[in-house]
Amino acid sequence: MSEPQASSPRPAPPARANEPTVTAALAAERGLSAEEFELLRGILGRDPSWTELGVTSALWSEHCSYKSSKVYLREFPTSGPRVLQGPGENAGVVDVGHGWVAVFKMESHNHPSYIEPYQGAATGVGGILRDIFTMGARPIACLDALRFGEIDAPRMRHLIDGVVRGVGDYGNCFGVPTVGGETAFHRCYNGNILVNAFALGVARHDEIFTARASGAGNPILYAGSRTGRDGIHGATMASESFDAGSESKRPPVQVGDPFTAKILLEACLAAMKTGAIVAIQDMGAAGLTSSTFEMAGRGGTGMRLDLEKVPLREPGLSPYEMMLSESQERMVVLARRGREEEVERVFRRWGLEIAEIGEITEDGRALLCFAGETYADIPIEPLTEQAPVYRRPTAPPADLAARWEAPTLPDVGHPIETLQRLLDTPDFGSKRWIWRQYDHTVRTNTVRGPGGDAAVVRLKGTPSALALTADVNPVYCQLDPERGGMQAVAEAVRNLACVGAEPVGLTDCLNFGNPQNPEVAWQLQQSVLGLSAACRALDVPVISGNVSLYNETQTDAGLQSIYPTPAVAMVGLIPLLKTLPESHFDQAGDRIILLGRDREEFGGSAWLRLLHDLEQGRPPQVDLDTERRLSQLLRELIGAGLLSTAHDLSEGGLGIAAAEACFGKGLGARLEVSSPLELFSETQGRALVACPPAHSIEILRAAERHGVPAAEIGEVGGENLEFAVGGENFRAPVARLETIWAQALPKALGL
Amino acid sequence: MIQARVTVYPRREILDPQGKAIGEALSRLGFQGVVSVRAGKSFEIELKTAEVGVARRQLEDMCERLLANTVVEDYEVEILDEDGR
Amino acid sequence: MIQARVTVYPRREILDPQGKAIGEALSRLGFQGVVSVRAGKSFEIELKTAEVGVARRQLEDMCERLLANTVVEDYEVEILDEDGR
Amino acid sequence: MKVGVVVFPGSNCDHDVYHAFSHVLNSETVFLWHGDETVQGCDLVVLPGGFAYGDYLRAGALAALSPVMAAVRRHARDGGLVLGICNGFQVLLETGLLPGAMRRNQGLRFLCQDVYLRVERNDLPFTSRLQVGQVLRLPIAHAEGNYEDAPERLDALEDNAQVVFRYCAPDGSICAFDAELNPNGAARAIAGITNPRGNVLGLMPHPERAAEAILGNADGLALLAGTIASFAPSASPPAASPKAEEVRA
Ligand SMILES: Nc1ncnc2c1ncn2[C@@H]1O[C@H](COP(=O)(O)OP(=O)(O)O)[C@@H](O)[C@H]1O
Ligand SMILES: [Mg+2]
Repeated sequence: MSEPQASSPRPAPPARANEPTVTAALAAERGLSAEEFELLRGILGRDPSWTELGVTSALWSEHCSYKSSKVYLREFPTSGPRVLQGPGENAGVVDVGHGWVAVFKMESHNHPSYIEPYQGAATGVGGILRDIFTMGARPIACLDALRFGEIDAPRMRHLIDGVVRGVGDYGNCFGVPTVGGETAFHRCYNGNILVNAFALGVARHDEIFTARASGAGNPILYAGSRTGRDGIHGATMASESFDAGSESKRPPVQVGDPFTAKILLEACLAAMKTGAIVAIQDMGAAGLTSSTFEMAGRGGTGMRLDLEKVPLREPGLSPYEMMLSESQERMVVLARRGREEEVERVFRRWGLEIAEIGEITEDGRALLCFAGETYADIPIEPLTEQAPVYRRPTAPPADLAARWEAPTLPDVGHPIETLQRLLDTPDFGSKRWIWRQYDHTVRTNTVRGPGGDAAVVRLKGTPSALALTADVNPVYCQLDPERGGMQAVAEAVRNLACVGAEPVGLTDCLNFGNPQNPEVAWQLQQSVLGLSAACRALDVPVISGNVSLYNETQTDAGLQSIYPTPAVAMVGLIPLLKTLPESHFDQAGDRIILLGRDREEFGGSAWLRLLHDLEQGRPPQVDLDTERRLSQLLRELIGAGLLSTAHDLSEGGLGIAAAEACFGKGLGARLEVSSPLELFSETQGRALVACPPAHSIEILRAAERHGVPAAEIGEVGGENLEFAVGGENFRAPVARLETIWAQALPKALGL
Repeated sequence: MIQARVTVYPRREILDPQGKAIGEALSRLGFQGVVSVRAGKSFEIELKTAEVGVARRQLEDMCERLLANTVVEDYEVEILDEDGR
Repeated sequence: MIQARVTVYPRREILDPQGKAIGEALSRLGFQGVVSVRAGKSFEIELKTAEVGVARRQLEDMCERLLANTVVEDYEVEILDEDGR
Repeated sequence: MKVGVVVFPGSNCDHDVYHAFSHVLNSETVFLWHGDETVQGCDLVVLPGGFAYGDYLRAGALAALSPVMAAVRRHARDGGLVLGICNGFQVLLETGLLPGAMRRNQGLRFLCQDVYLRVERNDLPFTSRLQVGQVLRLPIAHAEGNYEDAPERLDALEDNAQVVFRYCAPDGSICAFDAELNPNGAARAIAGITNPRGNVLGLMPHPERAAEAILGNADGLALLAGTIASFAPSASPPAASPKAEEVRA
């Protein structure tokens, strides 16, 4: 940790009657450790005021400072020929050709969604959308990666319904299509669900904006909704106890207002075109504090805020509350002095409030005033740059060896019936009940919506398209966080390859438990190593991301952390969009070819977990070289228009992939497999493709050239899904399987 | 038979985008002197029981469990007499 | 200053899917003897004027022109006294 | 032929409609601002989908009060063409330019999916390139598409042949509420209607989202293209500005 610079002490802001006196104990209440409190006193050369303490505790919170994860994030490869902006801004930026850039990021909103699922999920989507248009990009697609507990767990149906409606209502009203995502269920999330929202925007090269302040004297403008006491982390409690009479209540939940967000988007993009904006930053977590301090910190400037000018929803907010409020749909806009009128006109035209609340200064300090009185006077750079960084002790779980012991395999039984039981789980059942509630066709770019491997949105005005996918298998990560991390990246690349897309970048949400638990710190470290190794091997730069720690809950068995869940969202480029293969069978008579070879791997497999309650064994190997060759092959075959179907093998293995391929168009198929086990093995680096008979030879040759094992294993047609195992034939009508699959989730939800 | 009305409003300190938008629209329509608008839900519920006390307890229970989201909403239960006043 | 409440309900003759769904949900939750549920909207409106008559006319005008869609909805205006009863 | 696409605060299909008319059909297309007092000499005015004013209160209710709607009303009275899509249809209902009202979908959830529509008449400018009985596949995306009116008014609507599109099965057969085929439960499977004069059309599905082969469906193109092709210039006498009461007919 770097030494606090001894800055010339400034007079402390006067203590105030209605404010608590700041002590180490109070600082601890606000989340600052004793050392952190001392560090702050060192930086100030005196005791902090109440407002200074609030601001610092927010800036040094795990969420804003990444103090426990920074050391690991350095592992990520973050550069590449296409990368114009890596981690550190509101979102990453990559070049996608024809003068266009893609801007994307994923964010978690886990705890708020558990408290109030509808508003929690809605404001999660709102937050990530603001991150995108803050950069000057227009959002064109969203993904949502959701992890729920067991459906029968307390409150879980309420949480699922609320989250899905929240994601839907916000995106639908805002007018961005939610084109894909992930939904998983596991008891480890019973008391701590995960809501990770991803957004992708596009802009012209020269339209990108950053949140870097400059130019002493430039006015700081506040635009959008008014400020209320929303989501002030218990601050109200702390301060209220000091003005008698007021009963203290939990801070009000942030409420999303997608309508205001939508006009805020239009106003921001229009205002940016005036050329009168220097920098712009949305108010997300820790609202006015993080937005203004980060802006000034990045630019190495100072600032003065006159907080009495902040537009309020209710009277009587203290400077402390204004700085920490998390009211939604607000932006900080830094304009060029003398041209602020041009900016204000645009916002007013859209019916939005905009007010000048301060200006940029030279002295590198944040001067927070209210009615002329000083409430905080702190050096910005030390606060943002000298934020504590921890390398927490790590330790692998004691029972790791036991976890990795190969599971003793139960009898598969009748392969079709086993498959049918898997299709009947919410885990494998169709997620249409969810994505049918999301507008996934608005903006008229959606070439492939939810339901396949990766979504595809065309880039208007170019021959190109972008592909999107979100993946991670937490059970793999629990058993082996490093392999789990690798697998997440590998599967994402595979999903993109199945629509002929080449990865251009990745964003992640690292959802973990309590980092002060050495086992969790180890999971975090190992997962990042795995993600990074895969990203290097497969040439995928990490351009943005987010860390969510302390995902743990009190259970009878004591504090339980969630399984390590490093969710990955990846964007791919299809330079020349022609006809795409379907993820389902499209034509009777097509030949079915399996790319990749099975190694009978069952560690952490869905078959053992869902049907035998067994989470055992080391997860499947991830051979990154194989993955690279497979995805190159798929892109080549799709580019040459040889495939009518391409669907990757992931959770559930060949059996599930074959069944999913039969749905969609209701076409049957006959596949030959060596053993019933082969249907449920989860060996990585494989994909199922189908093609007109005439193309089969060419595809097998291409596979050989790329060193990818390939075999023709069957044919599309008929009403049945049929497996020929050795001499035996097992079959079931596709219609029956599809009904079971389509009903599984609604049935489990009791609808 | 008891006629009751349950009214559910966003908690005072919580943002009410609907009420805000409606208030602005009313001013645009030329209605002067609209100080504030809060937008909530209203449920008219008919119950078999004849006992007011029972009904009230039942209705409050309904609010806690379904009709209101007490994290963000307050509710109010009124028992109406026959002619629904 | 006048506190008023406007309640807007789907017309009796028009079926009310929301009310129906809520009624069913309540029975599923084990509430006995729920005969019927109608789901409507409630608006709490604060007006500058002090004259009840003026306020009432204004509020009815608001309903006709904005708050209710008289094709499918009925409305009701109540003036509440200071303590909002 | 000049097309005007109205932009309300919260419209979110305005760019989509603009793209379809301007880039796909190469017709002169402009945006009309909700605060405008005229339709700037447009021949066809399109009210696009979205959530105008957030659809707070009722879908379309707040948008119906915008100044531009008074101009649209005059445009319609003078025989000009008006096309309301999804939220635009809801605005037309709230404005009283078309009869009836929308309620929340039967299942009380937002629905985004394809539906099948049967064309009920092709003697309108909007349907000039469609056949009676023809079945179109178009996407819907709405939470309030459950069309409703008093029974006698519905009868009148039928008697005047004002129903232009109905939700149907792929084979064209009409079904009352069906979770897939008429998923919002619209009365008499009504998906689109016109005014007695036939120059105002409102429909819930989105033809502009099905106007390009690359998106996998171009069934909507005939409707949009036909509307332009069939256009006959409207004589526009000096328009009297509407009285306040008119704003909610
Ligand atoms: N929460 C969600 N929102 C939108 N789409 C979803 C969601 N959950 C699942 N989907 C869609 O359902 C399909 C199957 O999901 P999944 O089984 O996770 O795919 P895969 O196994 O190929 O990653 C994908 O197309 C995905 O986009
Ligand atoms: Mg996949």
